[in-house]
Amino acid sequence: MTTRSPAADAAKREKAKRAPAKWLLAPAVIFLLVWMIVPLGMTLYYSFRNYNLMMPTMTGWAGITNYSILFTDPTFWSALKVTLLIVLCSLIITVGFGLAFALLFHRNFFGRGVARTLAVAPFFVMPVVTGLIWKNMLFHPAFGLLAWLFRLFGATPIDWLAHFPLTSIIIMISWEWTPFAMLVLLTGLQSLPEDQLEAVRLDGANKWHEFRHIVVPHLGQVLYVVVMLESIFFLTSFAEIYTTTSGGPGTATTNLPYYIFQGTFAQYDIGTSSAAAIGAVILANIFAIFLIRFVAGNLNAGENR
Amino acid sequence: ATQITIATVNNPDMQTMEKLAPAFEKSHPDIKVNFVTLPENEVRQKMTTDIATNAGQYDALMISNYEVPIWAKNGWLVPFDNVPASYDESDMIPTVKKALSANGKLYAMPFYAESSMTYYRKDLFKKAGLTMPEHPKWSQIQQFAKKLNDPKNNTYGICLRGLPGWGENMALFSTMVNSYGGRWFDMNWKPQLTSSAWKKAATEYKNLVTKYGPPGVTSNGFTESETLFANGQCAMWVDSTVAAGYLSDPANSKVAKDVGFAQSPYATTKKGSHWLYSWALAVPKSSNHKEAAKTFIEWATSKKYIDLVGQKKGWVSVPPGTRKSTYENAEYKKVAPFASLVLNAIQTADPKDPSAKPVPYTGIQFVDIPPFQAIGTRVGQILAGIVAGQTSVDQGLSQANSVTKRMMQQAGYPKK
Amino acid sequence: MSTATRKTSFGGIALGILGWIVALLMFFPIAWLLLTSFKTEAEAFTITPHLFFTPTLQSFETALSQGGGYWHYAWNSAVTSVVSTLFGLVLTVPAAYAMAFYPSKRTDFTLVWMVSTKFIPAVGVLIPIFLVYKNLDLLDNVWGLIALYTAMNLPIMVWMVYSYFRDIPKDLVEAADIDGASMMQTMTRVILPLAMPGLASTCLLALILAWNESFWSITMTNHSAATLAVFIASFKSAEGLFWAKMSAASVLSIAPIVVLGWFAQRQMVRGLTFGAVK
Amino acid sequence: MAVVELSKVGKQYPGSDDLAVKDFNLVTEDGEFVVLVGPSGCGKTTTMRMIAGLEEHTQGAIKIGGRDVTGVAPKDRDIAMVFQSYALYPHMTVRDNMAFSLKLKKYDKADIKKRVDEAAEVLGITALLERKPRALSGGQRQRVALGRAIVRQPQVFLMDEPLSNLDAKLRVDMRAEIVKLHRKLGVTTFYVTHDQTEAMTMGQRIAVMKDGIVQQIDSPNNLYQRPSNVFVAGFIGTPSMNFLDADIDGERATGTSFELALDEAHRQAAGDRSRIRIGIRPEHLHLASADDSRCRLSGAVEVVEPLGSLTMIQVKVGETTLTAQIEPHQQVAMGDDVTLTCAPDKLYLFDPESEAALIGIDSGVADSPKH
Amino acid sequence: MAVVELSKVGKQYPGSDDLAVKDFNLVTEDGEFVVLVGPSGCGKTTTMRMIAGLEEHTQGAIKIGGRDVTGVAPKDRDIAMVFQSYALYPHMTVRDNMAFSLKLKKYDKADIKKRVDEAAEVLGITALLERKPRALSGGQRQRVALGRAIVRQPQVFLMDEPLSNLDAKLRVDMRAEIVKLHRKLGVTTFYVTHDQTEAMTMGQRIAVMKDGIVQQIDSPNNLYQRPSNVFVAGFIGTPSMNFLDADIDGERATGTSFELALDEAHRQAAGDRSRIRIGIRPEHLHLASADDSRCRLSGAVEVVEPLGSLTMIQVKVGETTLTAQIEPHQQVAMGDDVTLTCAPDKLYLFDPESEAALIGIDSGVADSPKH
Ligand SMILES: Nc1ncnc2c1ncn2[C@@H]1O[C@H](COP(=O)(O)OP(=O)(O)OP(=O)(O)O)[C@@H](O)[C@H]1O
Ligand SMILES: Nc1ncnc2c1ncn2[C@@H]1O[C@H](COP(=O)(O)OP(=O)(O)OP(=O)(O)O)[C@@H](O)[C@H]1O
Ligand SMILES: [Mg+2]
Ligand SMILES: [Mg+2]
Repeated sequence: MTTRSPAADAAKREKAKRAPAKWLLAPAVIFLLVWMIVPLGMTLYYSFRNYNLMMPTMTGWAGITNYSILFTDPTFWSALKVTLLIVLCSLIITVGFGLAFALLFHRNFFGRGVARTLAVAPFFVMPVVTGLIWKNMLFHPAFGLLAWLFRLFGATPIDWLAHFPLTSIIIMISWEWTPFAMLVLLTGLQSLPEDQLEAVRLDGANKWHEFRHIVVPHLGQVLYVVVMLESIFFLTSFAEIYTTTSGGPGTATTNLPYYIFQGTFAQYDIGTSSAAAIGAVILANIFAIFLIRFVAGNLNAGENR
Repeated sequence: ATQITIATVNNPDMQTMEKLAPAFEKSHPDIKVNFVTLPENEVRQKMTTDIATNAGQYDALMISNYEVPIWAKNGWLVPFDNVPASYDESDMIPTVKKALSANGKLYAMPFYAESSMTYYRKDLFKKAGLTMPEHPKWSQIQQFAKKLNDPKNNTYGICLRGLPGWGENMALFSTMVNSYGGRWFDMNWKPQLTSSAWKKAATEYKNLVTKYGPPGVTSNGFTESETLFANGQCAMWVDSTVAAGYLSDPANSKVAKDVGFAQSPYATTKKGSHWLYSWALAVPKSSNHKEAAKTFIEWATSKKYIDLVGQKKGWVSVPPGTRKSTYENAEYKKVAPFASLVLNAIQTADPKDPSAKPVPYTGIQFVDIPPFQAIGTRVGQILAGIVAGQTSVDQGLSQANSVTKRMMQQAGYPKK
Repeated sequence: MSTATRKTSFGGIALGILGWIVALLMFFPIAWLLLTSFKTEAEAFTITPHLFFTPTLQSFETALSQGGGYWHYAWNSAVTSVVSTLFGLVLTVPAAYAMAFYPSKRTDFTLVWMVSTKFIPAVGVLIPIFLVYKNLDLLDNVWGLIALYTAMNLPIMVWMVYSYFRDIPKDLVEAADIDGASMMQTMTRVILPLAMPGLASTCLLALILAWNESFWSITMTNHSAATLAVFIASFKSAEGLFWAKMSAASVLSIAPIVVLGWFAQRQMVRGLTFGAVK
Repeated sequence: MAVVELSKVGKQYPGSDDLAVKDFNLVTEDGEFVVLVGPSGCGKTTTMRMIAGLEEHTQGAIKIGGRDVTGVAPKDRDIAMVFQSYALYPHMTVRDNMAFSLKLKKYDKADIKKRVDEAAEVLGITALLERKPRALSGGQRQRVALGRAIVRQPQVFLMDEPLSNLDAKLRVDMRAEIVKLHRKLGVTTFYVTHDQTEAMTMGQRIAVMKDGIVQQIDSPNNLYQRPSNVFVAGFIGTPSMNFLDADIDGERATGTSFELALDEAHRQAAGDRSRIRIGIRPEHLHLASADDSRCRLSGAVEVVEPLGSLTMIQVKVGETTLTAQIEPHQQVAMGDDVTLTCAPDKLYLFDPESEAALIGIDSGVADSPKH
Repeated sequence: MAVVELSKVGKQYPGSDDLAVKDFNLVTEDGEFVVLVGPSGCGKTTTMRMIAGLEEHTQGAIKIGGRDVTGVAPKDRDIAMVFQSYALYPHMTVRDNMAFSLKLKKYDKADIKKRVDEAAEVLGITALLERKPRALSGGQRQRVALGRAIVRQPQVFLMDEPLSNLDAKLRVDMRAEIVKLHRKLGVTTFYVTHDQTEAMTMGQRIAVMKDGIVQQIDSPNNLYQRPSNVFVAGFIGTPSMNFLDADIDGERATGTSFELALDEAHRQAAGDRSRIRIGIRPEHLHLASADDSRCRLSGAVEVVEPLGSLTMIQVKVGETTLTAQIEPHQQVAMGDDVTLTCAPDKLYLFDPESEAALIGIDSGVADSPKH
């Protein structure tokens, strides 16, 4: 017989109780593990190799050459900046508008169902099509609708993609993703316990207080999901850039994914691209940790048990 | 039956080929043809990944004279050694054939070929009392553009490619640089982008497109410019010779009657002032059906095929620039008043001697080395940045120069 | 005096109007696309937009027959997105359940790890995955694409479902425990119904992401497994600008998912307030 | 500090055919303490919610401080409410929960702290101030909910069973504190409880509801002594009143195995009815001593419940089971045959048809001034 | 139908320093009805949750039916529980809520229907069966929660304040129904309540807890008559016992403005202590008639609470305020000076230091056999 402290015993039992949970978790974890570890491992490996698709003869270990090439490339750093700009601006816009729209569509008004349906539609549109619509039909300085509007009011049409390339990209991304934020937040609003709202109203809260002190904390968890997911997509946004500006003019809209893309498909330099991919992963993880530490700390309070 | 898969670019000529493929299948019942048709960039990516990783998904590839020599050198392509006599290799336009060969062997069959030339609106010129010389200079072009620019009525002086890309704005711009006496590299592979020829060309180019060009020029590639011209919004346009047929076809073009043709403009030298480009079909080493693929390619690039297109689609639509016989064909000459101009351009474009100064590379509007695609793309973006006013000409070019230097180093140049 | 009519106050009406303005603005680009798809090429490509024109189905006819036919791509899109979403769900629900209701110290880490895998840009792992697929003979294979999409969406699905599960009061799970429900039964009969709106949004998201994915489908398929993203891509050609045709193709490509989305979003915002917990 | 007026107030929940509350009429005095009682589901909470404005009344009108509050948002009614379901803010600590309304009103920080600390002290939750609600027991949560209301000085207090989850001792303390608070602030208060003692001791007036309809609004003593009908008589008082149907036979009322003498007042009240319903409270039934022949009910003891300070017995008299409250020292066992007696002036009479009261009792105790 | 054994069971919540429950020892009899009482936050719910397996006990061992259930999942313990927070399934109708456990056990459809209908009948919620919980009043929800438990025949019932939101009358009915059910099924039951009457009438044994520690487990009568310490004495009985500290002076105990005679038994119990704490229940204090000089407490009346069947008064005796229960007809007014008396055999004595009981009372009433 071993003598263990009862508390340790309880902890063990607690663990035993969670045992089936492990089995529930296992399939997803294993699947992802295989899916991510293998390519990631290969990427890591290539990042230390000389590997250019167009130059099959150039092989062998590269040491940290790929990384040094990467870090001395000013475009890499500007891509980093562009990436962060896209993420931050789009996040602020989509979450802000998403929240506002969610609150708006949470209210009852005439034809709300239809209006909501129309408002969420952009999210269902393929990014490629989004690019086509905006580039050709809206932003186009000659044939675009915006240009027409400008002319209508006597202004000179703006060549959006040339003169405000990053803004244009952010506008497109935000157009696409605001409905997503709205939809998720709306779902979150549905589960807000009515009695808390009532309590806060009796406590003399106006709409803003209600929103600030009850709705936002309650939405905390959901908001967190939105921020997290959107960060993912914004960090890796590609199709919008690819179909409209192709990273330009100059490198104004070259973000990290597009940078890697160019490395892979213009230079065919898998080695350096892999190094950049590893860089992206590291950036992403910094981002994730930041989100989890800081954002979660503030927002997680809404949990409801 | 043997199934062969062909990766092609979705240009109109290739689409015609896809539509006519059943005729081939009928005459070759043991071969079935599948097409993977995608835009140029996508298909190039797919083909490169496939061939470089030896995945063997495709049996025939539609590639250009940029890839052919490089890929051939990498040992990725199967040479066309014993072409049947009926194919009549000697009918091929020599410059094109040369551009598709490496080490004296032909590695791809030209499907079509193009050079560049100047399109202009005869009606507008006439109204303004101007005449387009047979072989205009860039300075003349500028004067014309200035006179003809009329944004109020949605007519612009000149349309030029502004869309970044090594095959887009850089194709045109490289020919401009060449004609100003510039070159990409000196004989030691040192980038020459800060030379005065580059600066002059860039200033001229920027001047033209920003002052007399349509708005949003940085998103105009070949396609967009062609549409603009066909829509009657450009007084002039310097671009590929393939557009000639399209613009002369009233079905597509509002200006079919009024389109005029001239040689590509030059500045200080005519060398390298017009490009040479060809889409050609090649068979990758990784293919499992090389013979069937060759059979198909030989059919698709044959005289017979050209005749077939002529019959089915009309003679304006036949793939141009590959065979001398096409240009001798009376029917073609009838519908293509530009034929001799085009033939001349193609025949005089010499990739081996693209610049007034000596160069270590082949290629007029590109440099036929692996890293060029990336360099061209990046420099193209910088050029767009210059046009968009993000950077000055000097700054942009020096940035482009250092980018080029970096990439050349990365790719191991200068080679011993 | 009945007071039940208070709801139609001035502020209410103003907000209603605002709601409609928002809806119309957001939808406008799509409406424009739709409009364009019914125009002729000439009408589509004009400096002054045509609002009134005789609609024609011509563009749709061309679009439908392009590249071996629309339906082939649509079918592939449907299969890959639906099946990958189902696979995702099967993997997600148990995992999220375990994390939400049996959290351990590692739960947070697991979540972060899962999500961090999503931060890798697709191009970064393209060559490795391409090589793996080549060796497994999964190139241009619907199942290969499904596996890819499942993996691609899994972290997101887990994360979302997890957060919805966390919203469910724990005492309901306890009540089910006491009622003798097995883990499975608790999940299917208590948790899932309660998390229904959340699950619906998650599935919809996964479906949309899979449907709209273009990078992988373009690089990993040729024809037999090609999805609508490839179909759309084939319209970007050097042939000239055919806005009407392109619009028609775009409309055809987004229509199924938009329609589905509309139905689903009604389901997800159906509203479910917890009246049971004191 | 406001008069609340309910006139013909009614509520129909959407999707329901019946009215949850019907024709509620009440004008409070300024600073009055009104208790609502009634069976579960009778509409107490609904009434409170209508006063608070959380639920639109579908009929009638509500005035607070003379102002018609129809359409006035809850926050503008200046009302504090203790919710039956607590409705604590899960993401805030106990302190923040309590301080929240004050913060919204931009009270001084120090003032807020003082008030919250005071209230917490009174409620015995000082030690819990920094916890989140989920780490509290049921009773602790309830006290926080109460605390959230009492830190304020609203026009009206609404308390929906605020003490239901507290133990007897704490409850008595809390009761005293609420009364003290009410005395201090003089805020008009509506108080729902199902605890008779609470209702009787706290309420200046008590409204007895049944199925959404107010049966009687009156002072506690009046309710006890002169209930308006059988329902109120049965509802007020624990254990509840015993009812016997009897035939009137001159001076006596007789039924199966019992016989009761009626005094003059009762005979008059009964009028010319030949059948009558008699109500007797358990505390007025005694084990018959010697031979008090005027009022006699005999039967077998069915249940004996010793409660310490007294013993409850149930005796089967005819078809009815009567509850009686006897002294603990009176030894009775199950199955014993006993005879119960009751003073004639402790009998309540009702009309058996309409169930309306005919006569009550007069214990001679007037309502003591309250609060 | 199972013996529940708790030996030295304790619980520490993570993140908390104190034990919520400590050293809980109890072996039930098969089919026993055990009531847990104690102040809010004393650990009643925690104890129930540990028995149910919803909360891991961090100390000691729990056996159900002889089997150590440590680590056994709640669903395998065959326990039915009424949650203090109801925990109804919001997406199910009342019927489905109640039928859920039976459906899981694959009962016959007809059987399920029968049972649910029966239980609903008993609980008076038949009309609500097709509603969703959110359309119910507080008391109705609570009855559904109760119904969900009673449709089953588990090994153990755990009921956490199942009647707290019901009115007195319904409560009495429900109480009777639970007792009847218990009698019928003989299921071992743990029952938390803060209602004294409930505890006293229903419990075969009552466990009195304070701060996580069990103070006494005993039959209701024993708790009333022989509480083990001051806390239990004060906790059991409403209104609660009065305490007076006194000096022992031969046969008498004296304090500020009072003097009590001690009988032999009490003197012996007090031993050689010179100071003693005396406990007197309100119901044992009477207004002094004539000159019963053996036991006398005088002071001014501070509060008069007429409760109908009796009147509660508070009298300031020295520094202490005593509560006394008098007959309603005894007219006393606030401010009156009165003298109270108490029979010597009704005095409880405690050690003032340890607060342990020295002697209780003997009302002569034995616990009646229950259930
Ligand atoms: N999740 C928790 N974390 C930390 N402390 C807790 C938690 N739940 C309860 N407690 C504390 O444990 C103690 C016992 O709580 P428990 O719920 O058992 O009380 P209770 O006897 O049921 O009280 P009540 O009658 O008020 O319901 C309380 O002081 C409470 O604050
Ligand atoms: N949201 C609702 N929809 C439909 N009916 C409802 C709703 N809320 C309450 N009811 C019904 O209205 C009646 C009155 O409910 P209310 O909550 O006012 O009762 P209550 O007097 O507070 O009861 P309790 O003492 O049980 O809390 C009940 O029959 C209840 O079932
Ligand atoms: Mg209620
Ligand atoms: Mg509790």
